[in-house]
Amino acid sequence: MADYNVMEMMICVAARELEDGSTVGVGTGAPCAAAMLAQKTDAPNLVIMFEAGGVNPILPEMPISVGDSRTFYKAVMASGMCEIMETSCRGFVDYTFLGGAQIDMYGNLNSTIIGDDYDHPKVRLPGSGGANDFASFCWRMMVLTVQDARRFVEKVDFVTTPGWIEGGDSRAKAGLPLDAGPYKIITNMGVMDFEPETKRMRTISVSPGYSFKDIQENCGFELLQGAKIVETMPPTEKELRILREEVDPYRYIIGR
Amino acid sequence: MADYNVMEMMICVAARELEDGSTVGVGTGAPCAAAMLAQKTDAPNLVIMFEAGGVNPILPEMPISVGDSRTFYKAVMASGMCEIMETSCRGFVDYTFLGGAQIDMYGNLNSTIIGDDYDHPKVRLPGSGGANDFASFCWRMMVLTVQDARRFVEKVDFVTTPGWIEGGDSRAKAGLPLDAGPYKIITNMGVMDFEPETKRMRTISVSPGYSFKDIQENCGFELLQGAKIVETMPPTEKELRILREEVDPYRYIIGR
Amino acid sequence: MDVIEEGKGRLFTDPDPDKARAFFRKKSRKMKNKLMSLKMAVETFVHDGDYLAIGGFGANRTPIAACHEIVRQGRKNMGFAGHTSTHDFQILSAGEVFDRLDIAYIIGLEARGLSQCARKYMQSGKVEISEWTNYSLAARLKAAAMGVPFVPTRNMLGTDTLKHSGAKVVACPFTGKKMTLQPALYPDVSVIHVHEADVFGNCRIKGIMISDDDLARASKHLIITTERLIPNEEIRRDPTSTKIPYYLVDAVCEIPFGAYPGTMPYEYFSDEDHLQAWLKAEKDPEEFKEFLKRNIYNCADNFEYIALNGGVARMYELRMKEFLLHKEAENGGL
Amino acid sequence: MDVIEEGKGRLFTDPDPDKARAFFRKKSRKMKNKLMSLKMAVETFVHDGDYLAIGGFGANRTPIAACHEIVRQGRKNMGFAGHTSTHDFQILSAGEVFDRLDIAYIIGLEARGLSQCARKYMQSGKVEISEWTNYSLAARLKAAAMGVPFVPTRNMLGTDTLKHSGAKVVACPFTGKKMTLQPALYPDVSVIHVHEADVFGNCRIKGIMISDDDLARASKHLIITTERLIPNEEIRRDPTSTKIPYYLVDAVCEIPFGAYPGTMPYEYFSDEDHLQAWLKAEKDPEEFKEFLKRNIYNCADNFEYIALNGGVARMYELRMKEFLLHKEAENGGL
Repeated sequence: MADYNVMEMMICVAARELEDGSTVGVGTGAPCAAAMLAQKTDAPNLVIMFEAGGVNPILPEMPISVGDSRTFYKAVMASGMCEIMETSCRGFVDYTFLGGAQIDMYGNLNSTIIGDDYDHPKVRLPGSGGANDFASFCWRMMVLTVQDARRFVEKVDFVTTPGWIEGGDSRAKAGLPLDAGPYKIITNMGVMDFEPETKRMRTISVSPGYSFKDIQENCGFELLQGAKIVETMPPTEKELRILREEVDPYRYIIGR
Repeated sequence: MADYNVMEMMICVAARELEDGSTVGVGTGAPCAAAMLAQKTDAPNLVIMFEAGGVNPILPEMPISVGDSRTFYKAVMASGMCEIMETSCRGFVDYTFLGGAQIDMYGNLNSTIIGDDYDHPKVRLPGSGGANDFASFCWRMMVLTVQDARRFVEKVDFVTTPGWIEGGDSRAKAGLPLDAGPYKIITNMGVMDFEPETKRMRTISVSPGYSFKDIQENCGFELLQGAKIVETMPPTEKELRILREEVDPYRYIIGR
Repeated sequence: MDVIEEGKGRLFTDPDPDKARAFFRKKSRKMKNKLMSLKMAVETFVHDGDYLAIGGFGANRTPIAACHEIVRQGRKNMGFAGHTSTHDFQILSAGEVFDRLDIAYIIGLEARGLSQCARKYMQSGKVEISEWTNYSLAARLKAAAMGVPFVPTRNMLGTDTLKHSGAKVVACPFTGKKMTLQPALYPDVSVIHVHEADVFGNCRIKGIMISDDDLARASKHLIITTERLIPNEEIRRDPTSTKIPYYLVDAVCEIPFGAYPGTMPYEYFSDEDHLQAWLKAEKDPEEFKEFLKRNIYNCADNFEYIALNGGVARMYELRMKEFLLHKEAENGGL
Repeated sequence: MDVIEEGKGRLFTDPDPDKARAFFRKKSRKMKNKLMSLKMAVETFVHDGDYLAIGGFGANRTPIAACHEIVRQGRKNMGFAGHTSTHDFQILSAGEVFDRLDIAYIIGLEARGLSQCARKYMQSGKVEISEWTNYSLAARLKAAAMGVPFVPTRNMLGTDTLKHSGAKVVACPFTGKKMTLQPALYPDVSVIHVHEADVFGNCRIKGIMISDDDLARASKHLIITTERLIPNEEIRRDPTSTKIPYYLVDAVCEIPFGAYPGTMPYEYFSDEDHLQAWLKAEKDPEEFKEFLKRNIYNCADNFEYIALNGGVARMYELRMKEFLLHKEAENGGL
């Protein structure tokens, strides 16, 4: 079995979720690495869109910013913020990858403040950026994050970005576009989806070397368990080679 | 005194209304000729905008269509319908010239149907085009038309394009942008403005050879009279020379 | 959201953004070859009963070849968006293609006069209508392109145009001011004529866009006719110039002179003689029937139509006119 | 128009389109020479207390030279629109230029890390805030550009972001669906950095527009910094490429490398070393004070700042990086 680190594991697992011929709205970092890896493995026709306007570039290297010139290098279109977000709202963007300081059992994300007093936060975070927008509009929202009880919390301090809100049909009732929402949560320890009725987070696979118990112990709320929890396929030699040699040769992302 | 025809008279009078350094939204025909004449006489910095997107072209000849390539010949920008209308709505367009099959005492225009039964009109006309839009948004709307009781009617069969609606403050009450509305009506027989309180059409000047009585007799409603009705200055030799030689050498407009 | 006033014009299309999303979700995002004949494109994507919209404006960059093909294939009972629709409207009226219509400007050919045929059809009682304005139709396409059911505008207020439209008036909750809400218009199918496209449907347009950026985005199916194909590499060399991305597009048809007898900016000017021939022919129903047979029904495609009307020699005359070279030749400069 | 839900965030600008119209009515439409130094442009058009917005996005095509000048001139108590505002935000925070803020993304420099200085200022209690998202701020500028008090969107619903914003939720009268209304944002003054402009202010931008088309249209005053001036004749040769027309513009400042140390597409890539030097300097308040003195307060203009940080030689290294020529040199091709 190949040797790999936590970040390499997550990126390889995430890449496999991206269907060939689909569209994905990504930011910088691990999500972009996953999309690039997917293009170079099973999804050569994956279309990458960046929120500041780049559409379907031939990425020569990892962008530093979702607006830098790499994001529209040999692109089919260099557009703008409204173009990308409205295209998403119109239903043209299948996937997005997001992150955040906190996530709850319904996939709601916080990237605004830490602390329970909004006017006097312990820590001020960057805010939504385009996360709320992509999460509202893209059909399937995924999260790539390390499994940690300080991240996976019972109640996020601030709902920056919508998941399934309070579960059940609360997302549709809130008025968000129908049939879109959180899809998979990918961590170093496993993969979670959401139970279709309650929309509660549910473990469906665990990474080699971990058990469901490990995941639950590193999660601040009770996780559901899938009918069958499989073992996550570890990164293949081929995936690792492409990731290391072609996607991130300077190890900006995977080297951390 | 120079010899001139009805159309030449109206175009010359209209051109003088266009202030140097202002913006005007025009269609084809006489309004465009007036704007071109203004640029070549007292308003060299007049900025012409065409509803389909042309901004400040150097018009090499009379356009046939408000979207043809002359309308953005050596323009500073070739944009689109929304750009021009939204620029107007934002308050950047000072003047517009419109026409219509019928006009009433408040400057409301009809270019939709003739007849009193909408579902079975005597005549179907083209409709608003961009007239309703320009009349709603531009600060000062002007009309260039022949004085005729069948055009100047008590009640238009259909209000395609807003004037002062029912007079008084009814235009503001309808919700249209404040302080914009009909400004001058220029005919072969004279020039009308609108009385500030009632917003009723009012004769302020008459063309050489005509009297207020002539205008009233060719108008289907009672016209107010300005405190002082002056004689309209007829076209000058210079205006006629430029109009005939530079603006409309093939006499597409003035030759009719 | 209290409605203060609303028009009684019917909405011929559903402004529901979730229904549009469900449709667009299934639309392919793959960069695949979409080249086909215009005949096949119309057969495949333009159906009786569909709501149709046409790019360009006032016989400028208007996909006339596509209008001929739609008439030639005998489409009927379509909905249609008439925003300064001139020669295209005249052709579609001649074919009695539509039976319901969103009107902004129809029948007229601007400074050229009025189409008798179009007027007659409009007065026949065969067409259900809703009234709008040019900007309102543009705004309706913009709402659809934004993926929302309406956008607010400040036109139409106080007029009968509003009363016969499908718009609604509400008070803005921020300012209390009255706003006209223009409902999103998602055409079933549209045709846009462009300067350059690759085989996947990435398109460039030179000169004014009119509303074609929003139209492309609002349309469920989109047929592109292009003056010429270019390599995808050329698109990628200058992504700033792409106006329509490939994933909006269903068919790419290479149709040189596809806007003739209208103007194609930077290519050829309108053929005013031929447009006058149309207006003249319309005056005699028998003559007009012959005229249509000759110019549309008996033509296999646009090449035959062009050949019939002066061929490439005539196209180069119109090119000369477009670039004002005839004036340079006359005057030694402008 | 019944409001179902509304945020408690304050609106720092008035969305009333009639007030904006009254302002824009007085704005000159003349094509006059607007060339001036950046110093004079900031003195003339950027005032204490004004609401400021900055073009570009995430240190890409961001008018950094203008941010320096605003800090250098000691502007205070401004409002600010923070849509993925990264290095510009860091600079303006260092100068404590603003005291009220529309937030979408701040403090962070994307993949580069977080600004300690910006975070400290944000946690100081000196700044009043309203929460938004990148698209919401873009939509608010779009509403202003359209001349209407709001546009509807489908984001922010169901979140605390909405609760701390100034948006309102209503039911769409066509579909019954909930819509978030984004109130128009008319900045008092904005600065946009472009590739090419003429002396009148007609501008070209290559690559992504981000929201700068709408920002230019929404702004009451607009300062353009440009990599280079071009003749008006060149603008008129290709009017399709004009992104910002001159009548929106108040000042044109020719500032080569005006986006340094950020990226200017097709010109130069970001100077990651210098951006890291900023992040490092921030960690020690005394060192940061010296750093600011050296790089901003003691510099007369952008030429001095550039000279201080490697001069034209460094700019050509960054140009090489922008065009990936370093890779060609390394690998013999990509």
